[in-house]
Parts: sequence; C-alpha cells; structure tokens
Amino acid sequence: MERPRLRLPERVRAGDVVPVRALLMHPMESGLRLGPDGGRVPRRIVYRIACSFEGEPLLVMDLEPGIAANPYVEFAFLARRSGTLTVVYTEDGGAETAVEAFIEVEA
Amino acid sequence: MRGYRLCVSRLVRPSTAAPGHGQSRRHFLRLALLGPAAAAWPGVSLAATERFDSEVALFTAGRPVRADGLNLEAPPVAESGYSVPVTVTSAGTGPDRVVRVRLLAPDNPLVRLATVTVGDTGVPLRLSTRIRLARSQTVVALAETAGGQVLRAEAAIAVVVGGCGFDLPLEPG
Amino acid sequence: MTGQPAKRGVAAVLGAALLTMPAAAADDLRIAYLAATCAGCHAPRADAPADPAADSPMPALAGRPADDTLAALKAYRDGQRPSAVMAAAVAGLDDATLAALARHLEATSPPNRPNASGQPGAAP
Amino acid sequence: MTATRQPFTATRRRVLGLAMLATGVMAVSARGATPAPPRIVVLGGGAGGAVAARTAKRLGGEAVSVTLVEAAPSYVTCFFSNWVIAGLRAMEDITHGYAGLAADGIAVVHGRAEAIDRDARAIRLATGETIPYDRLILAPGIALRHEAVPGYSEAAALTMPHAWKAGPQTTLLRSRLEALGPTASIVMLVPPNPYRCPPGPYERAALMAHRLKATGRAGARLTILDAKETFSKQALFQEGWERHTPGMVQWLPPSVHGGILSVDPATNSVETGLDVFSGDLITVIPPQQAAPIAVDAGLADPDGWCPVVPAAMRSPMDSFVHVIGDAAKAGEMPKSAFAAASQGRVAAVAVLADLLGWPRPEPRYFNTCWSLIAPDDGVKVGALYGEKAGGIATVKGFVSQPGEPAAERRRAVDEAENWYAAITAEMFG
Repeated sequence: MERPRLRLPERVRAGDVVPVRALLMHPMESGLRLGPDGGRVPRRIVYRIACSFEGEPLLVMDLEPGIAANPYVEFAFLARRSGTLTVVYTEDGGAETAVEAFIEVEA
Repeated sequence: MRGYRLCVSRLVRPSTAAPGHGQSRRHFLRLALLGPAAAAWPGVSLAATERFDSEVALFTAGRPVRADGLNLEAPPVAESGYSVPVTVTSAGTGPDRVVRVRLLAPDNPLVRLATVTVGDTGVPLRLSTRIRLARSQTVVALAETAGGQVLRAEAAIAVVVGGCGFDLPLEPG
Repeated sequence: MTGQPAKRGVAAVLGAALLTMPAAAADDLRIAYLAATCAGCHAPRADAPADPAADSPMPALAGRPADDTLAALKAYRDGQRPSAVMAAAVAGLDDATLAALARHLEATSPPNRPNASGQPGAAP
Repeated sequence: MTATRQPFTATRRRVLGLAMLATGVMAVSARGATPAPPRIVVLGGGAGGAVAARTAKRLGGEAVSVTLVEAAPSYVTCFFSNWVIAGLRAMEDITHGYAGLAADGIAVVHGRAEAIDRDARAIRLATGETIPYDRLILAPGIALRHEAVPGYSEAAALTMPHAWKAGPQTTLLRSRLEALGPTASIVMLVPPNPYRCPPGPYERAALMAHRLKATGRAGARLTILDAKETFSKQALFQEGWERHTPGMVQWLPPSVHGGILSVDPATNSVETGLDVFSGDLITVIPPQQAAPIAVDAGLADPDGWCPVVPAAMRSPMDSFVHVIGDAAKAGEMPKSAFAAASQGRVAAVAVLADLLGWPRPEPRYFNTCWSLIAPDDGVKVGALYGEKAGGIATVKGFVSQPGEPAAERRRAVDEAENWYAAITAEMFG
C-alpha cells in the first residue's frame, strides 16, 4: 500500500476543535468490475480505517466497495491533552499500513 | 463543495421506514427535487428495494426512526458517480451524541457504503467521506445515538455520468 | 498551379449581374459564411480517398450533388438520420437556407490540395 | 489577381463579384480616384487568427486588404500536442508554415507586436514599424500566469514543464515522460476555470498513462491535483482511466488535497493543504489570462479576459477591434481551437459586412472538443451556441456517453483526426 497522508494542526490550545483529514491512495477495487480480458477484477479494498488517540478509539470506519477510490475521511475531535493520533488502514488479505501525527496541546 | 448543502430532513416526511414505503417516497423526492431529470431515471427493481429495506431494518432493529437531528450534505448534481463527497453532521451531545453511522445507497449494486463507529471525540459529529454512485439516487444516512435513538437523513443526488442530457449543468468543453 | 485568366472575365460578368440583384448578393455572404462553418470539419484529409462517397466520418462536401446534400441536411435536422453533432450543426436552419447551402456546396470545387496521387483536386 | 493564384470556384467568383461591386461603389464616391481597399489586420496566427484572415480574404477578395501579424515563422498546434507527448504523433506532424496564406494574397508579417495604439488604429511592432488598420481582429491567445502558483516561474517550467503552449515545452515533457522508470510517480497540477482546452489535462493524463503502460511501466502512478471540484467529461475520463490503465491515474479535488500551497522545483514536490506530494515528474499547468498585448491595450476586464459583443465578437471597449479565441470571454463557449476558428469566421464576416456595407449574417457559433482516452478510444463534447441575454449560450449540445460501443469510440478518433486535417487546411491552406 502507498504511504497514507494525514493532516492535523501541529499545535492547538486545550478546548480547541482539532480537524483531522486522512487520505490513502488505493484503488478500492470493488470486485464488480470487468477487466480488459473480460474477466472479473478481484475485489481488493481497504475495509477498515481505525483512528485512535493515545490508544483510545476516536473513529472506526468499516468500508464497503461503495467508498470511492483513494478513501478519504475527515472528522474532528476535542483537544484535551498532547498526544499521538494514529490512523491504521487494513486492506483485504489483512495487510496494514499506519500513519501517526503528534499534536501538542497547550493548556 | 460549499454551497452544495441540502438539508433533506426538512423535505422528508417523518418516516417509519416500513418496508414498502421506501420506493414511493424516494420516487416522490426525486420528482420534488429534480423535476424533469427524474423522469429519465430508470425504475428501481424490486430486489434493490428489498435489499435497501432489509439494510434499514437491520440497523433500526425495530426502533422508531426520527427524521430530525441528523443532516446529510451532498451535491444535488454530481458530474460523475466515481467520487461523490458526502458529509454527515449532527448537533447532538450527551444522550443525543451520535455513536454509529451507516451510509446507504439504495440503487447501488451494493447498498451498504460504510459503517462508522464514533468514539468519545468531545465534539458534535461532523464526518466527511467520498462515495461511489452507480446512478442518480437518494442516499440515506442512519445514525444511532448514545441514548439508543435512530436518526435518518437523505440527500438526492443526480449523477450526470457523462451527461444524460443537457438539462443538467455540464461544464463546457 | 495554372493561370485562369478567362475566369476573371466570368467574375466580372457575374459582378455586373449582381448590380441588379442586391438581395441575392446579400444572401451570398450569408450562405458563403454558412458553407465556411461546414469547412470546420468537412475538408478531405490529405490521405483520404478522392471518392467523396468513401466512408469517412466527415466526408468532403464540395462538389456533391445538391439534392444529396439537402436530403442529408434535412434528415439530420429532423432527426431521421441520427447524429447528435449534425443535429446541433443544422439546428434552426430552414429549408430554403439548407437548399441554398446545398447548391453553394455543389458549386464549390474541392480544395486545391494535393490528394493521395499528388495531383491537385479537380476544378468543376 | 495574378496568374499564380488558385483557380476560382464558381461560388468564390460570385462573392468576389460582390467584392468588386463594393470596390466600384467606393470608387464612384471618391469621384474617380481609386482608394486603397480597407485594411483588415489580424494579430495572432493561431486557429482563430489564421481562420479569420483566410475567411476575410476568401470572401472579401480584392475589396479588402488582409494582413496577418504573427511572431513565429511556423505554428505548432496546441491541439494534438498531447498526441505528441504520448508518442502518437511527431512534432513535424503538428508544425505548420504560413506560406499558404501568402499565396492567398494575405500579407503575412512575421514580427512581434509590442502594442496596439487604439487612437491611431495601428499596431506597433518590436522593430518600431507600425501597421495601420481599419479593423483589427485580435487573436493573441493566452498568457500563463506562472506567478499564480507560488514557487513556479518561467525558469521552473524547465524543471516542471507545463507544455500548455506547444513547442519546446511539448518536446521537454515528452522526453521527461520517456525517461521515467517503471514505478515512477507523476504529479499534475490543473488550474481553475477558465483556461485553454478544458478537457486537455485529463486527456494528457490518459495518454501519459497509456504511454507508460504500453512501454512496460504500468507500475507508474499519475496523481492529478486539481483546482476544481469537477471537470469536463469527468465520468468519461474516470471510466476510461479505470478501463485502460487501472490504478494508474488518481484524481484529487481541492476538497481532498486541501488546495495547492506551493511548488518546489528543487525538491520536485508540491505542498498542498493535506500533505507534500513528491514526484519523479511534476507538470504544472498554471492559471491563465488573455495575452498581455490585449490587457495592455485596455481590452480586458479586471479578471484578465477580453469581453466581446456576441453578435460579432467585437470588443465593447473599441468598435474597431474584434477579439477572438482563447483571449475572449465567449460566454459558454470553451477555449478550444474549434471555438476559436468558429469565432474567427464570425469576426471575419462581421468586419467585411461592416467595411463593405453588406448585411451581416447571423453568427452560428459551434464547437466540438474531441479527447482521446486511449489511442482507439475517443470521446467528444460540443454544442451550437447562440446569442442569449447579451451573452453566448448553448442552443443545442451533445456529449459522448459512458459505455458506448468500441466502434463508436474508434469513430470519434477518426473524427478527431479528420477535424485536425480540416482545421489545419482551413488555417494554412
């Protein structure tokens, strides 16, 4: 899998809303498409995106083939303390790729 | 996508999501929202309606469905069904905080798009992603609150798919 | 290219005739303009066969019998012959205009470009 | 009329007769003295300018003098330059000379125009020479606004080619594409509307991916960072990319990539609101506006494009000037060679009607944009346009559909090739 891309502010104040934007370049092959040879292209999708902050789950997305190629998710959480946000992508077959970002929260 | 907001819950009659109601209401919505474009849409097969209704039933588990408290934002017209932005929002906090969201595309070959489990983010729900649409249809978001209520919102999206006529806006060139 | 001094005389005669037909002359520019719009697509490729009936998505129109061209233009306009491009191209043109355009195209010699055999196109 | 001219067609003779009549009337009014015919000057020898000049001369004959001012001795068409980048055509195939215009009796001046003196009704060349006009048809094309992309410049274009003006940039992008490895990453920046050739970037992506795949480099990836949320023929392109080169082309709108912040030629990277995108090859198509000569002459709006009166492509700022082609704001017509040629014909007959006292024909604006999705898979979009509420608006349009039979797509490729032959014949004779 390609390197996931994650954007969030580097430094915020406690009580701020922290926007999270995560993108992974991935074909999200639906399994419902015919290839050039006329045969069905086998399904290969990212079926889970798990976002956690210091080990606590913030958002877990279970994806179906109806999610667009290059799955993108945007959400927000409340800045309470400094720590690491982790996003783990799991694709069919079990392969995983993860990206982390540290956010410093000023009191 | 700013400016493409569509607060569908205002346009929808409170729904009980009873099996069999889905198709006619969606049909009504199309006519109401899209006018002449709706006439060009192929009818929904009975099997597709059943798949959708069973998805709804699975999520609601017999609980009543509220048509307020949840918004689904999407462009009313999508140039292409390959990647359509959608945003689910809810102002609910405390017991009304959204803990789970399911996105459904009734007229896709696979009705279920995604299920999102929301942890303690500390802020009201605002979730954006991008979906595939096989054709024009009304996308449905279902949500479950911490207090166990089920919310529903819809957004009608006309998919141009290469221009099913020039009655829909199409960029020149 | 060969000189055509005789034709200058013909032009002068036609010019004199137009003195007494200002309305027809005015129409000439309009039809000549419309014919020019056709040339945006309908010019023979350098490698195209000389036969205008040969299969080409945009056949040469110059020198074609006016009746054939007129029938085709009407069929496109009225939707009897399917072509979204041609339907748009002739939309809103009345029968008289299409007939004048067809006659104009018939009277036009094919462009004097070398064809596959390296010879200039034939003048009418 | 000299013995070396082409034989006249019957129709040309009739129109020329009209032209002679007009000349005669002027001669009478001047009490026997033969005045010089009115001067039509066309500035810019692209699709719009060349077609305007040739239409004016063909229909106006000896009743008008037509001069074309163009800096370049030969013209490389931007249309079909994507075919060259992908190795489907050679540079020679899209390079044309102006000899045919001179043979028509058009005075072709190869010089760089420096300014338009609207008061004196003359063009000033870099050599100091001035060319007076009675009517000016201005077809100057676009200027690339390199500076609109932070970090980009004319110098940076040697590292991150735009290839949006055909010529050395086309050759550069082609050679850079050829040099890429089997798993190379390419990043393409696409500007906001309006810009020259709306479907061009997406055709380029399709053809670059085709070239890479056809040369054993299917592992390469092309990421489009677009300034727009949607684009021309989007579904057709997205379907085509997936069908012909699955997984090779990724398109990201600003709502996903977060907006272009800057480019860095030193590190071959692009910073967006989401992340830094690095590439082995980065191609930047910068935002555009009308060429400086039109802007400097006060013929452009604050947005950098030249407004026109729809009936004749005449400038509302100067009734002696008509602006055509990519520099003009032609309502719903896209900036394409086909559209420019269509506008060139309208401007030419409007100028003739104006100068010679003929009734002006109602304009019929038309456009078709063909795009290749693969060498044997073509799509098109186009329309007839008319004057509507003071602007140029679509009257009747057409567009290819997803899932069309292969034969129809192949036919669209034939049409595109046929059109190329037709328009270059119309431009250059």
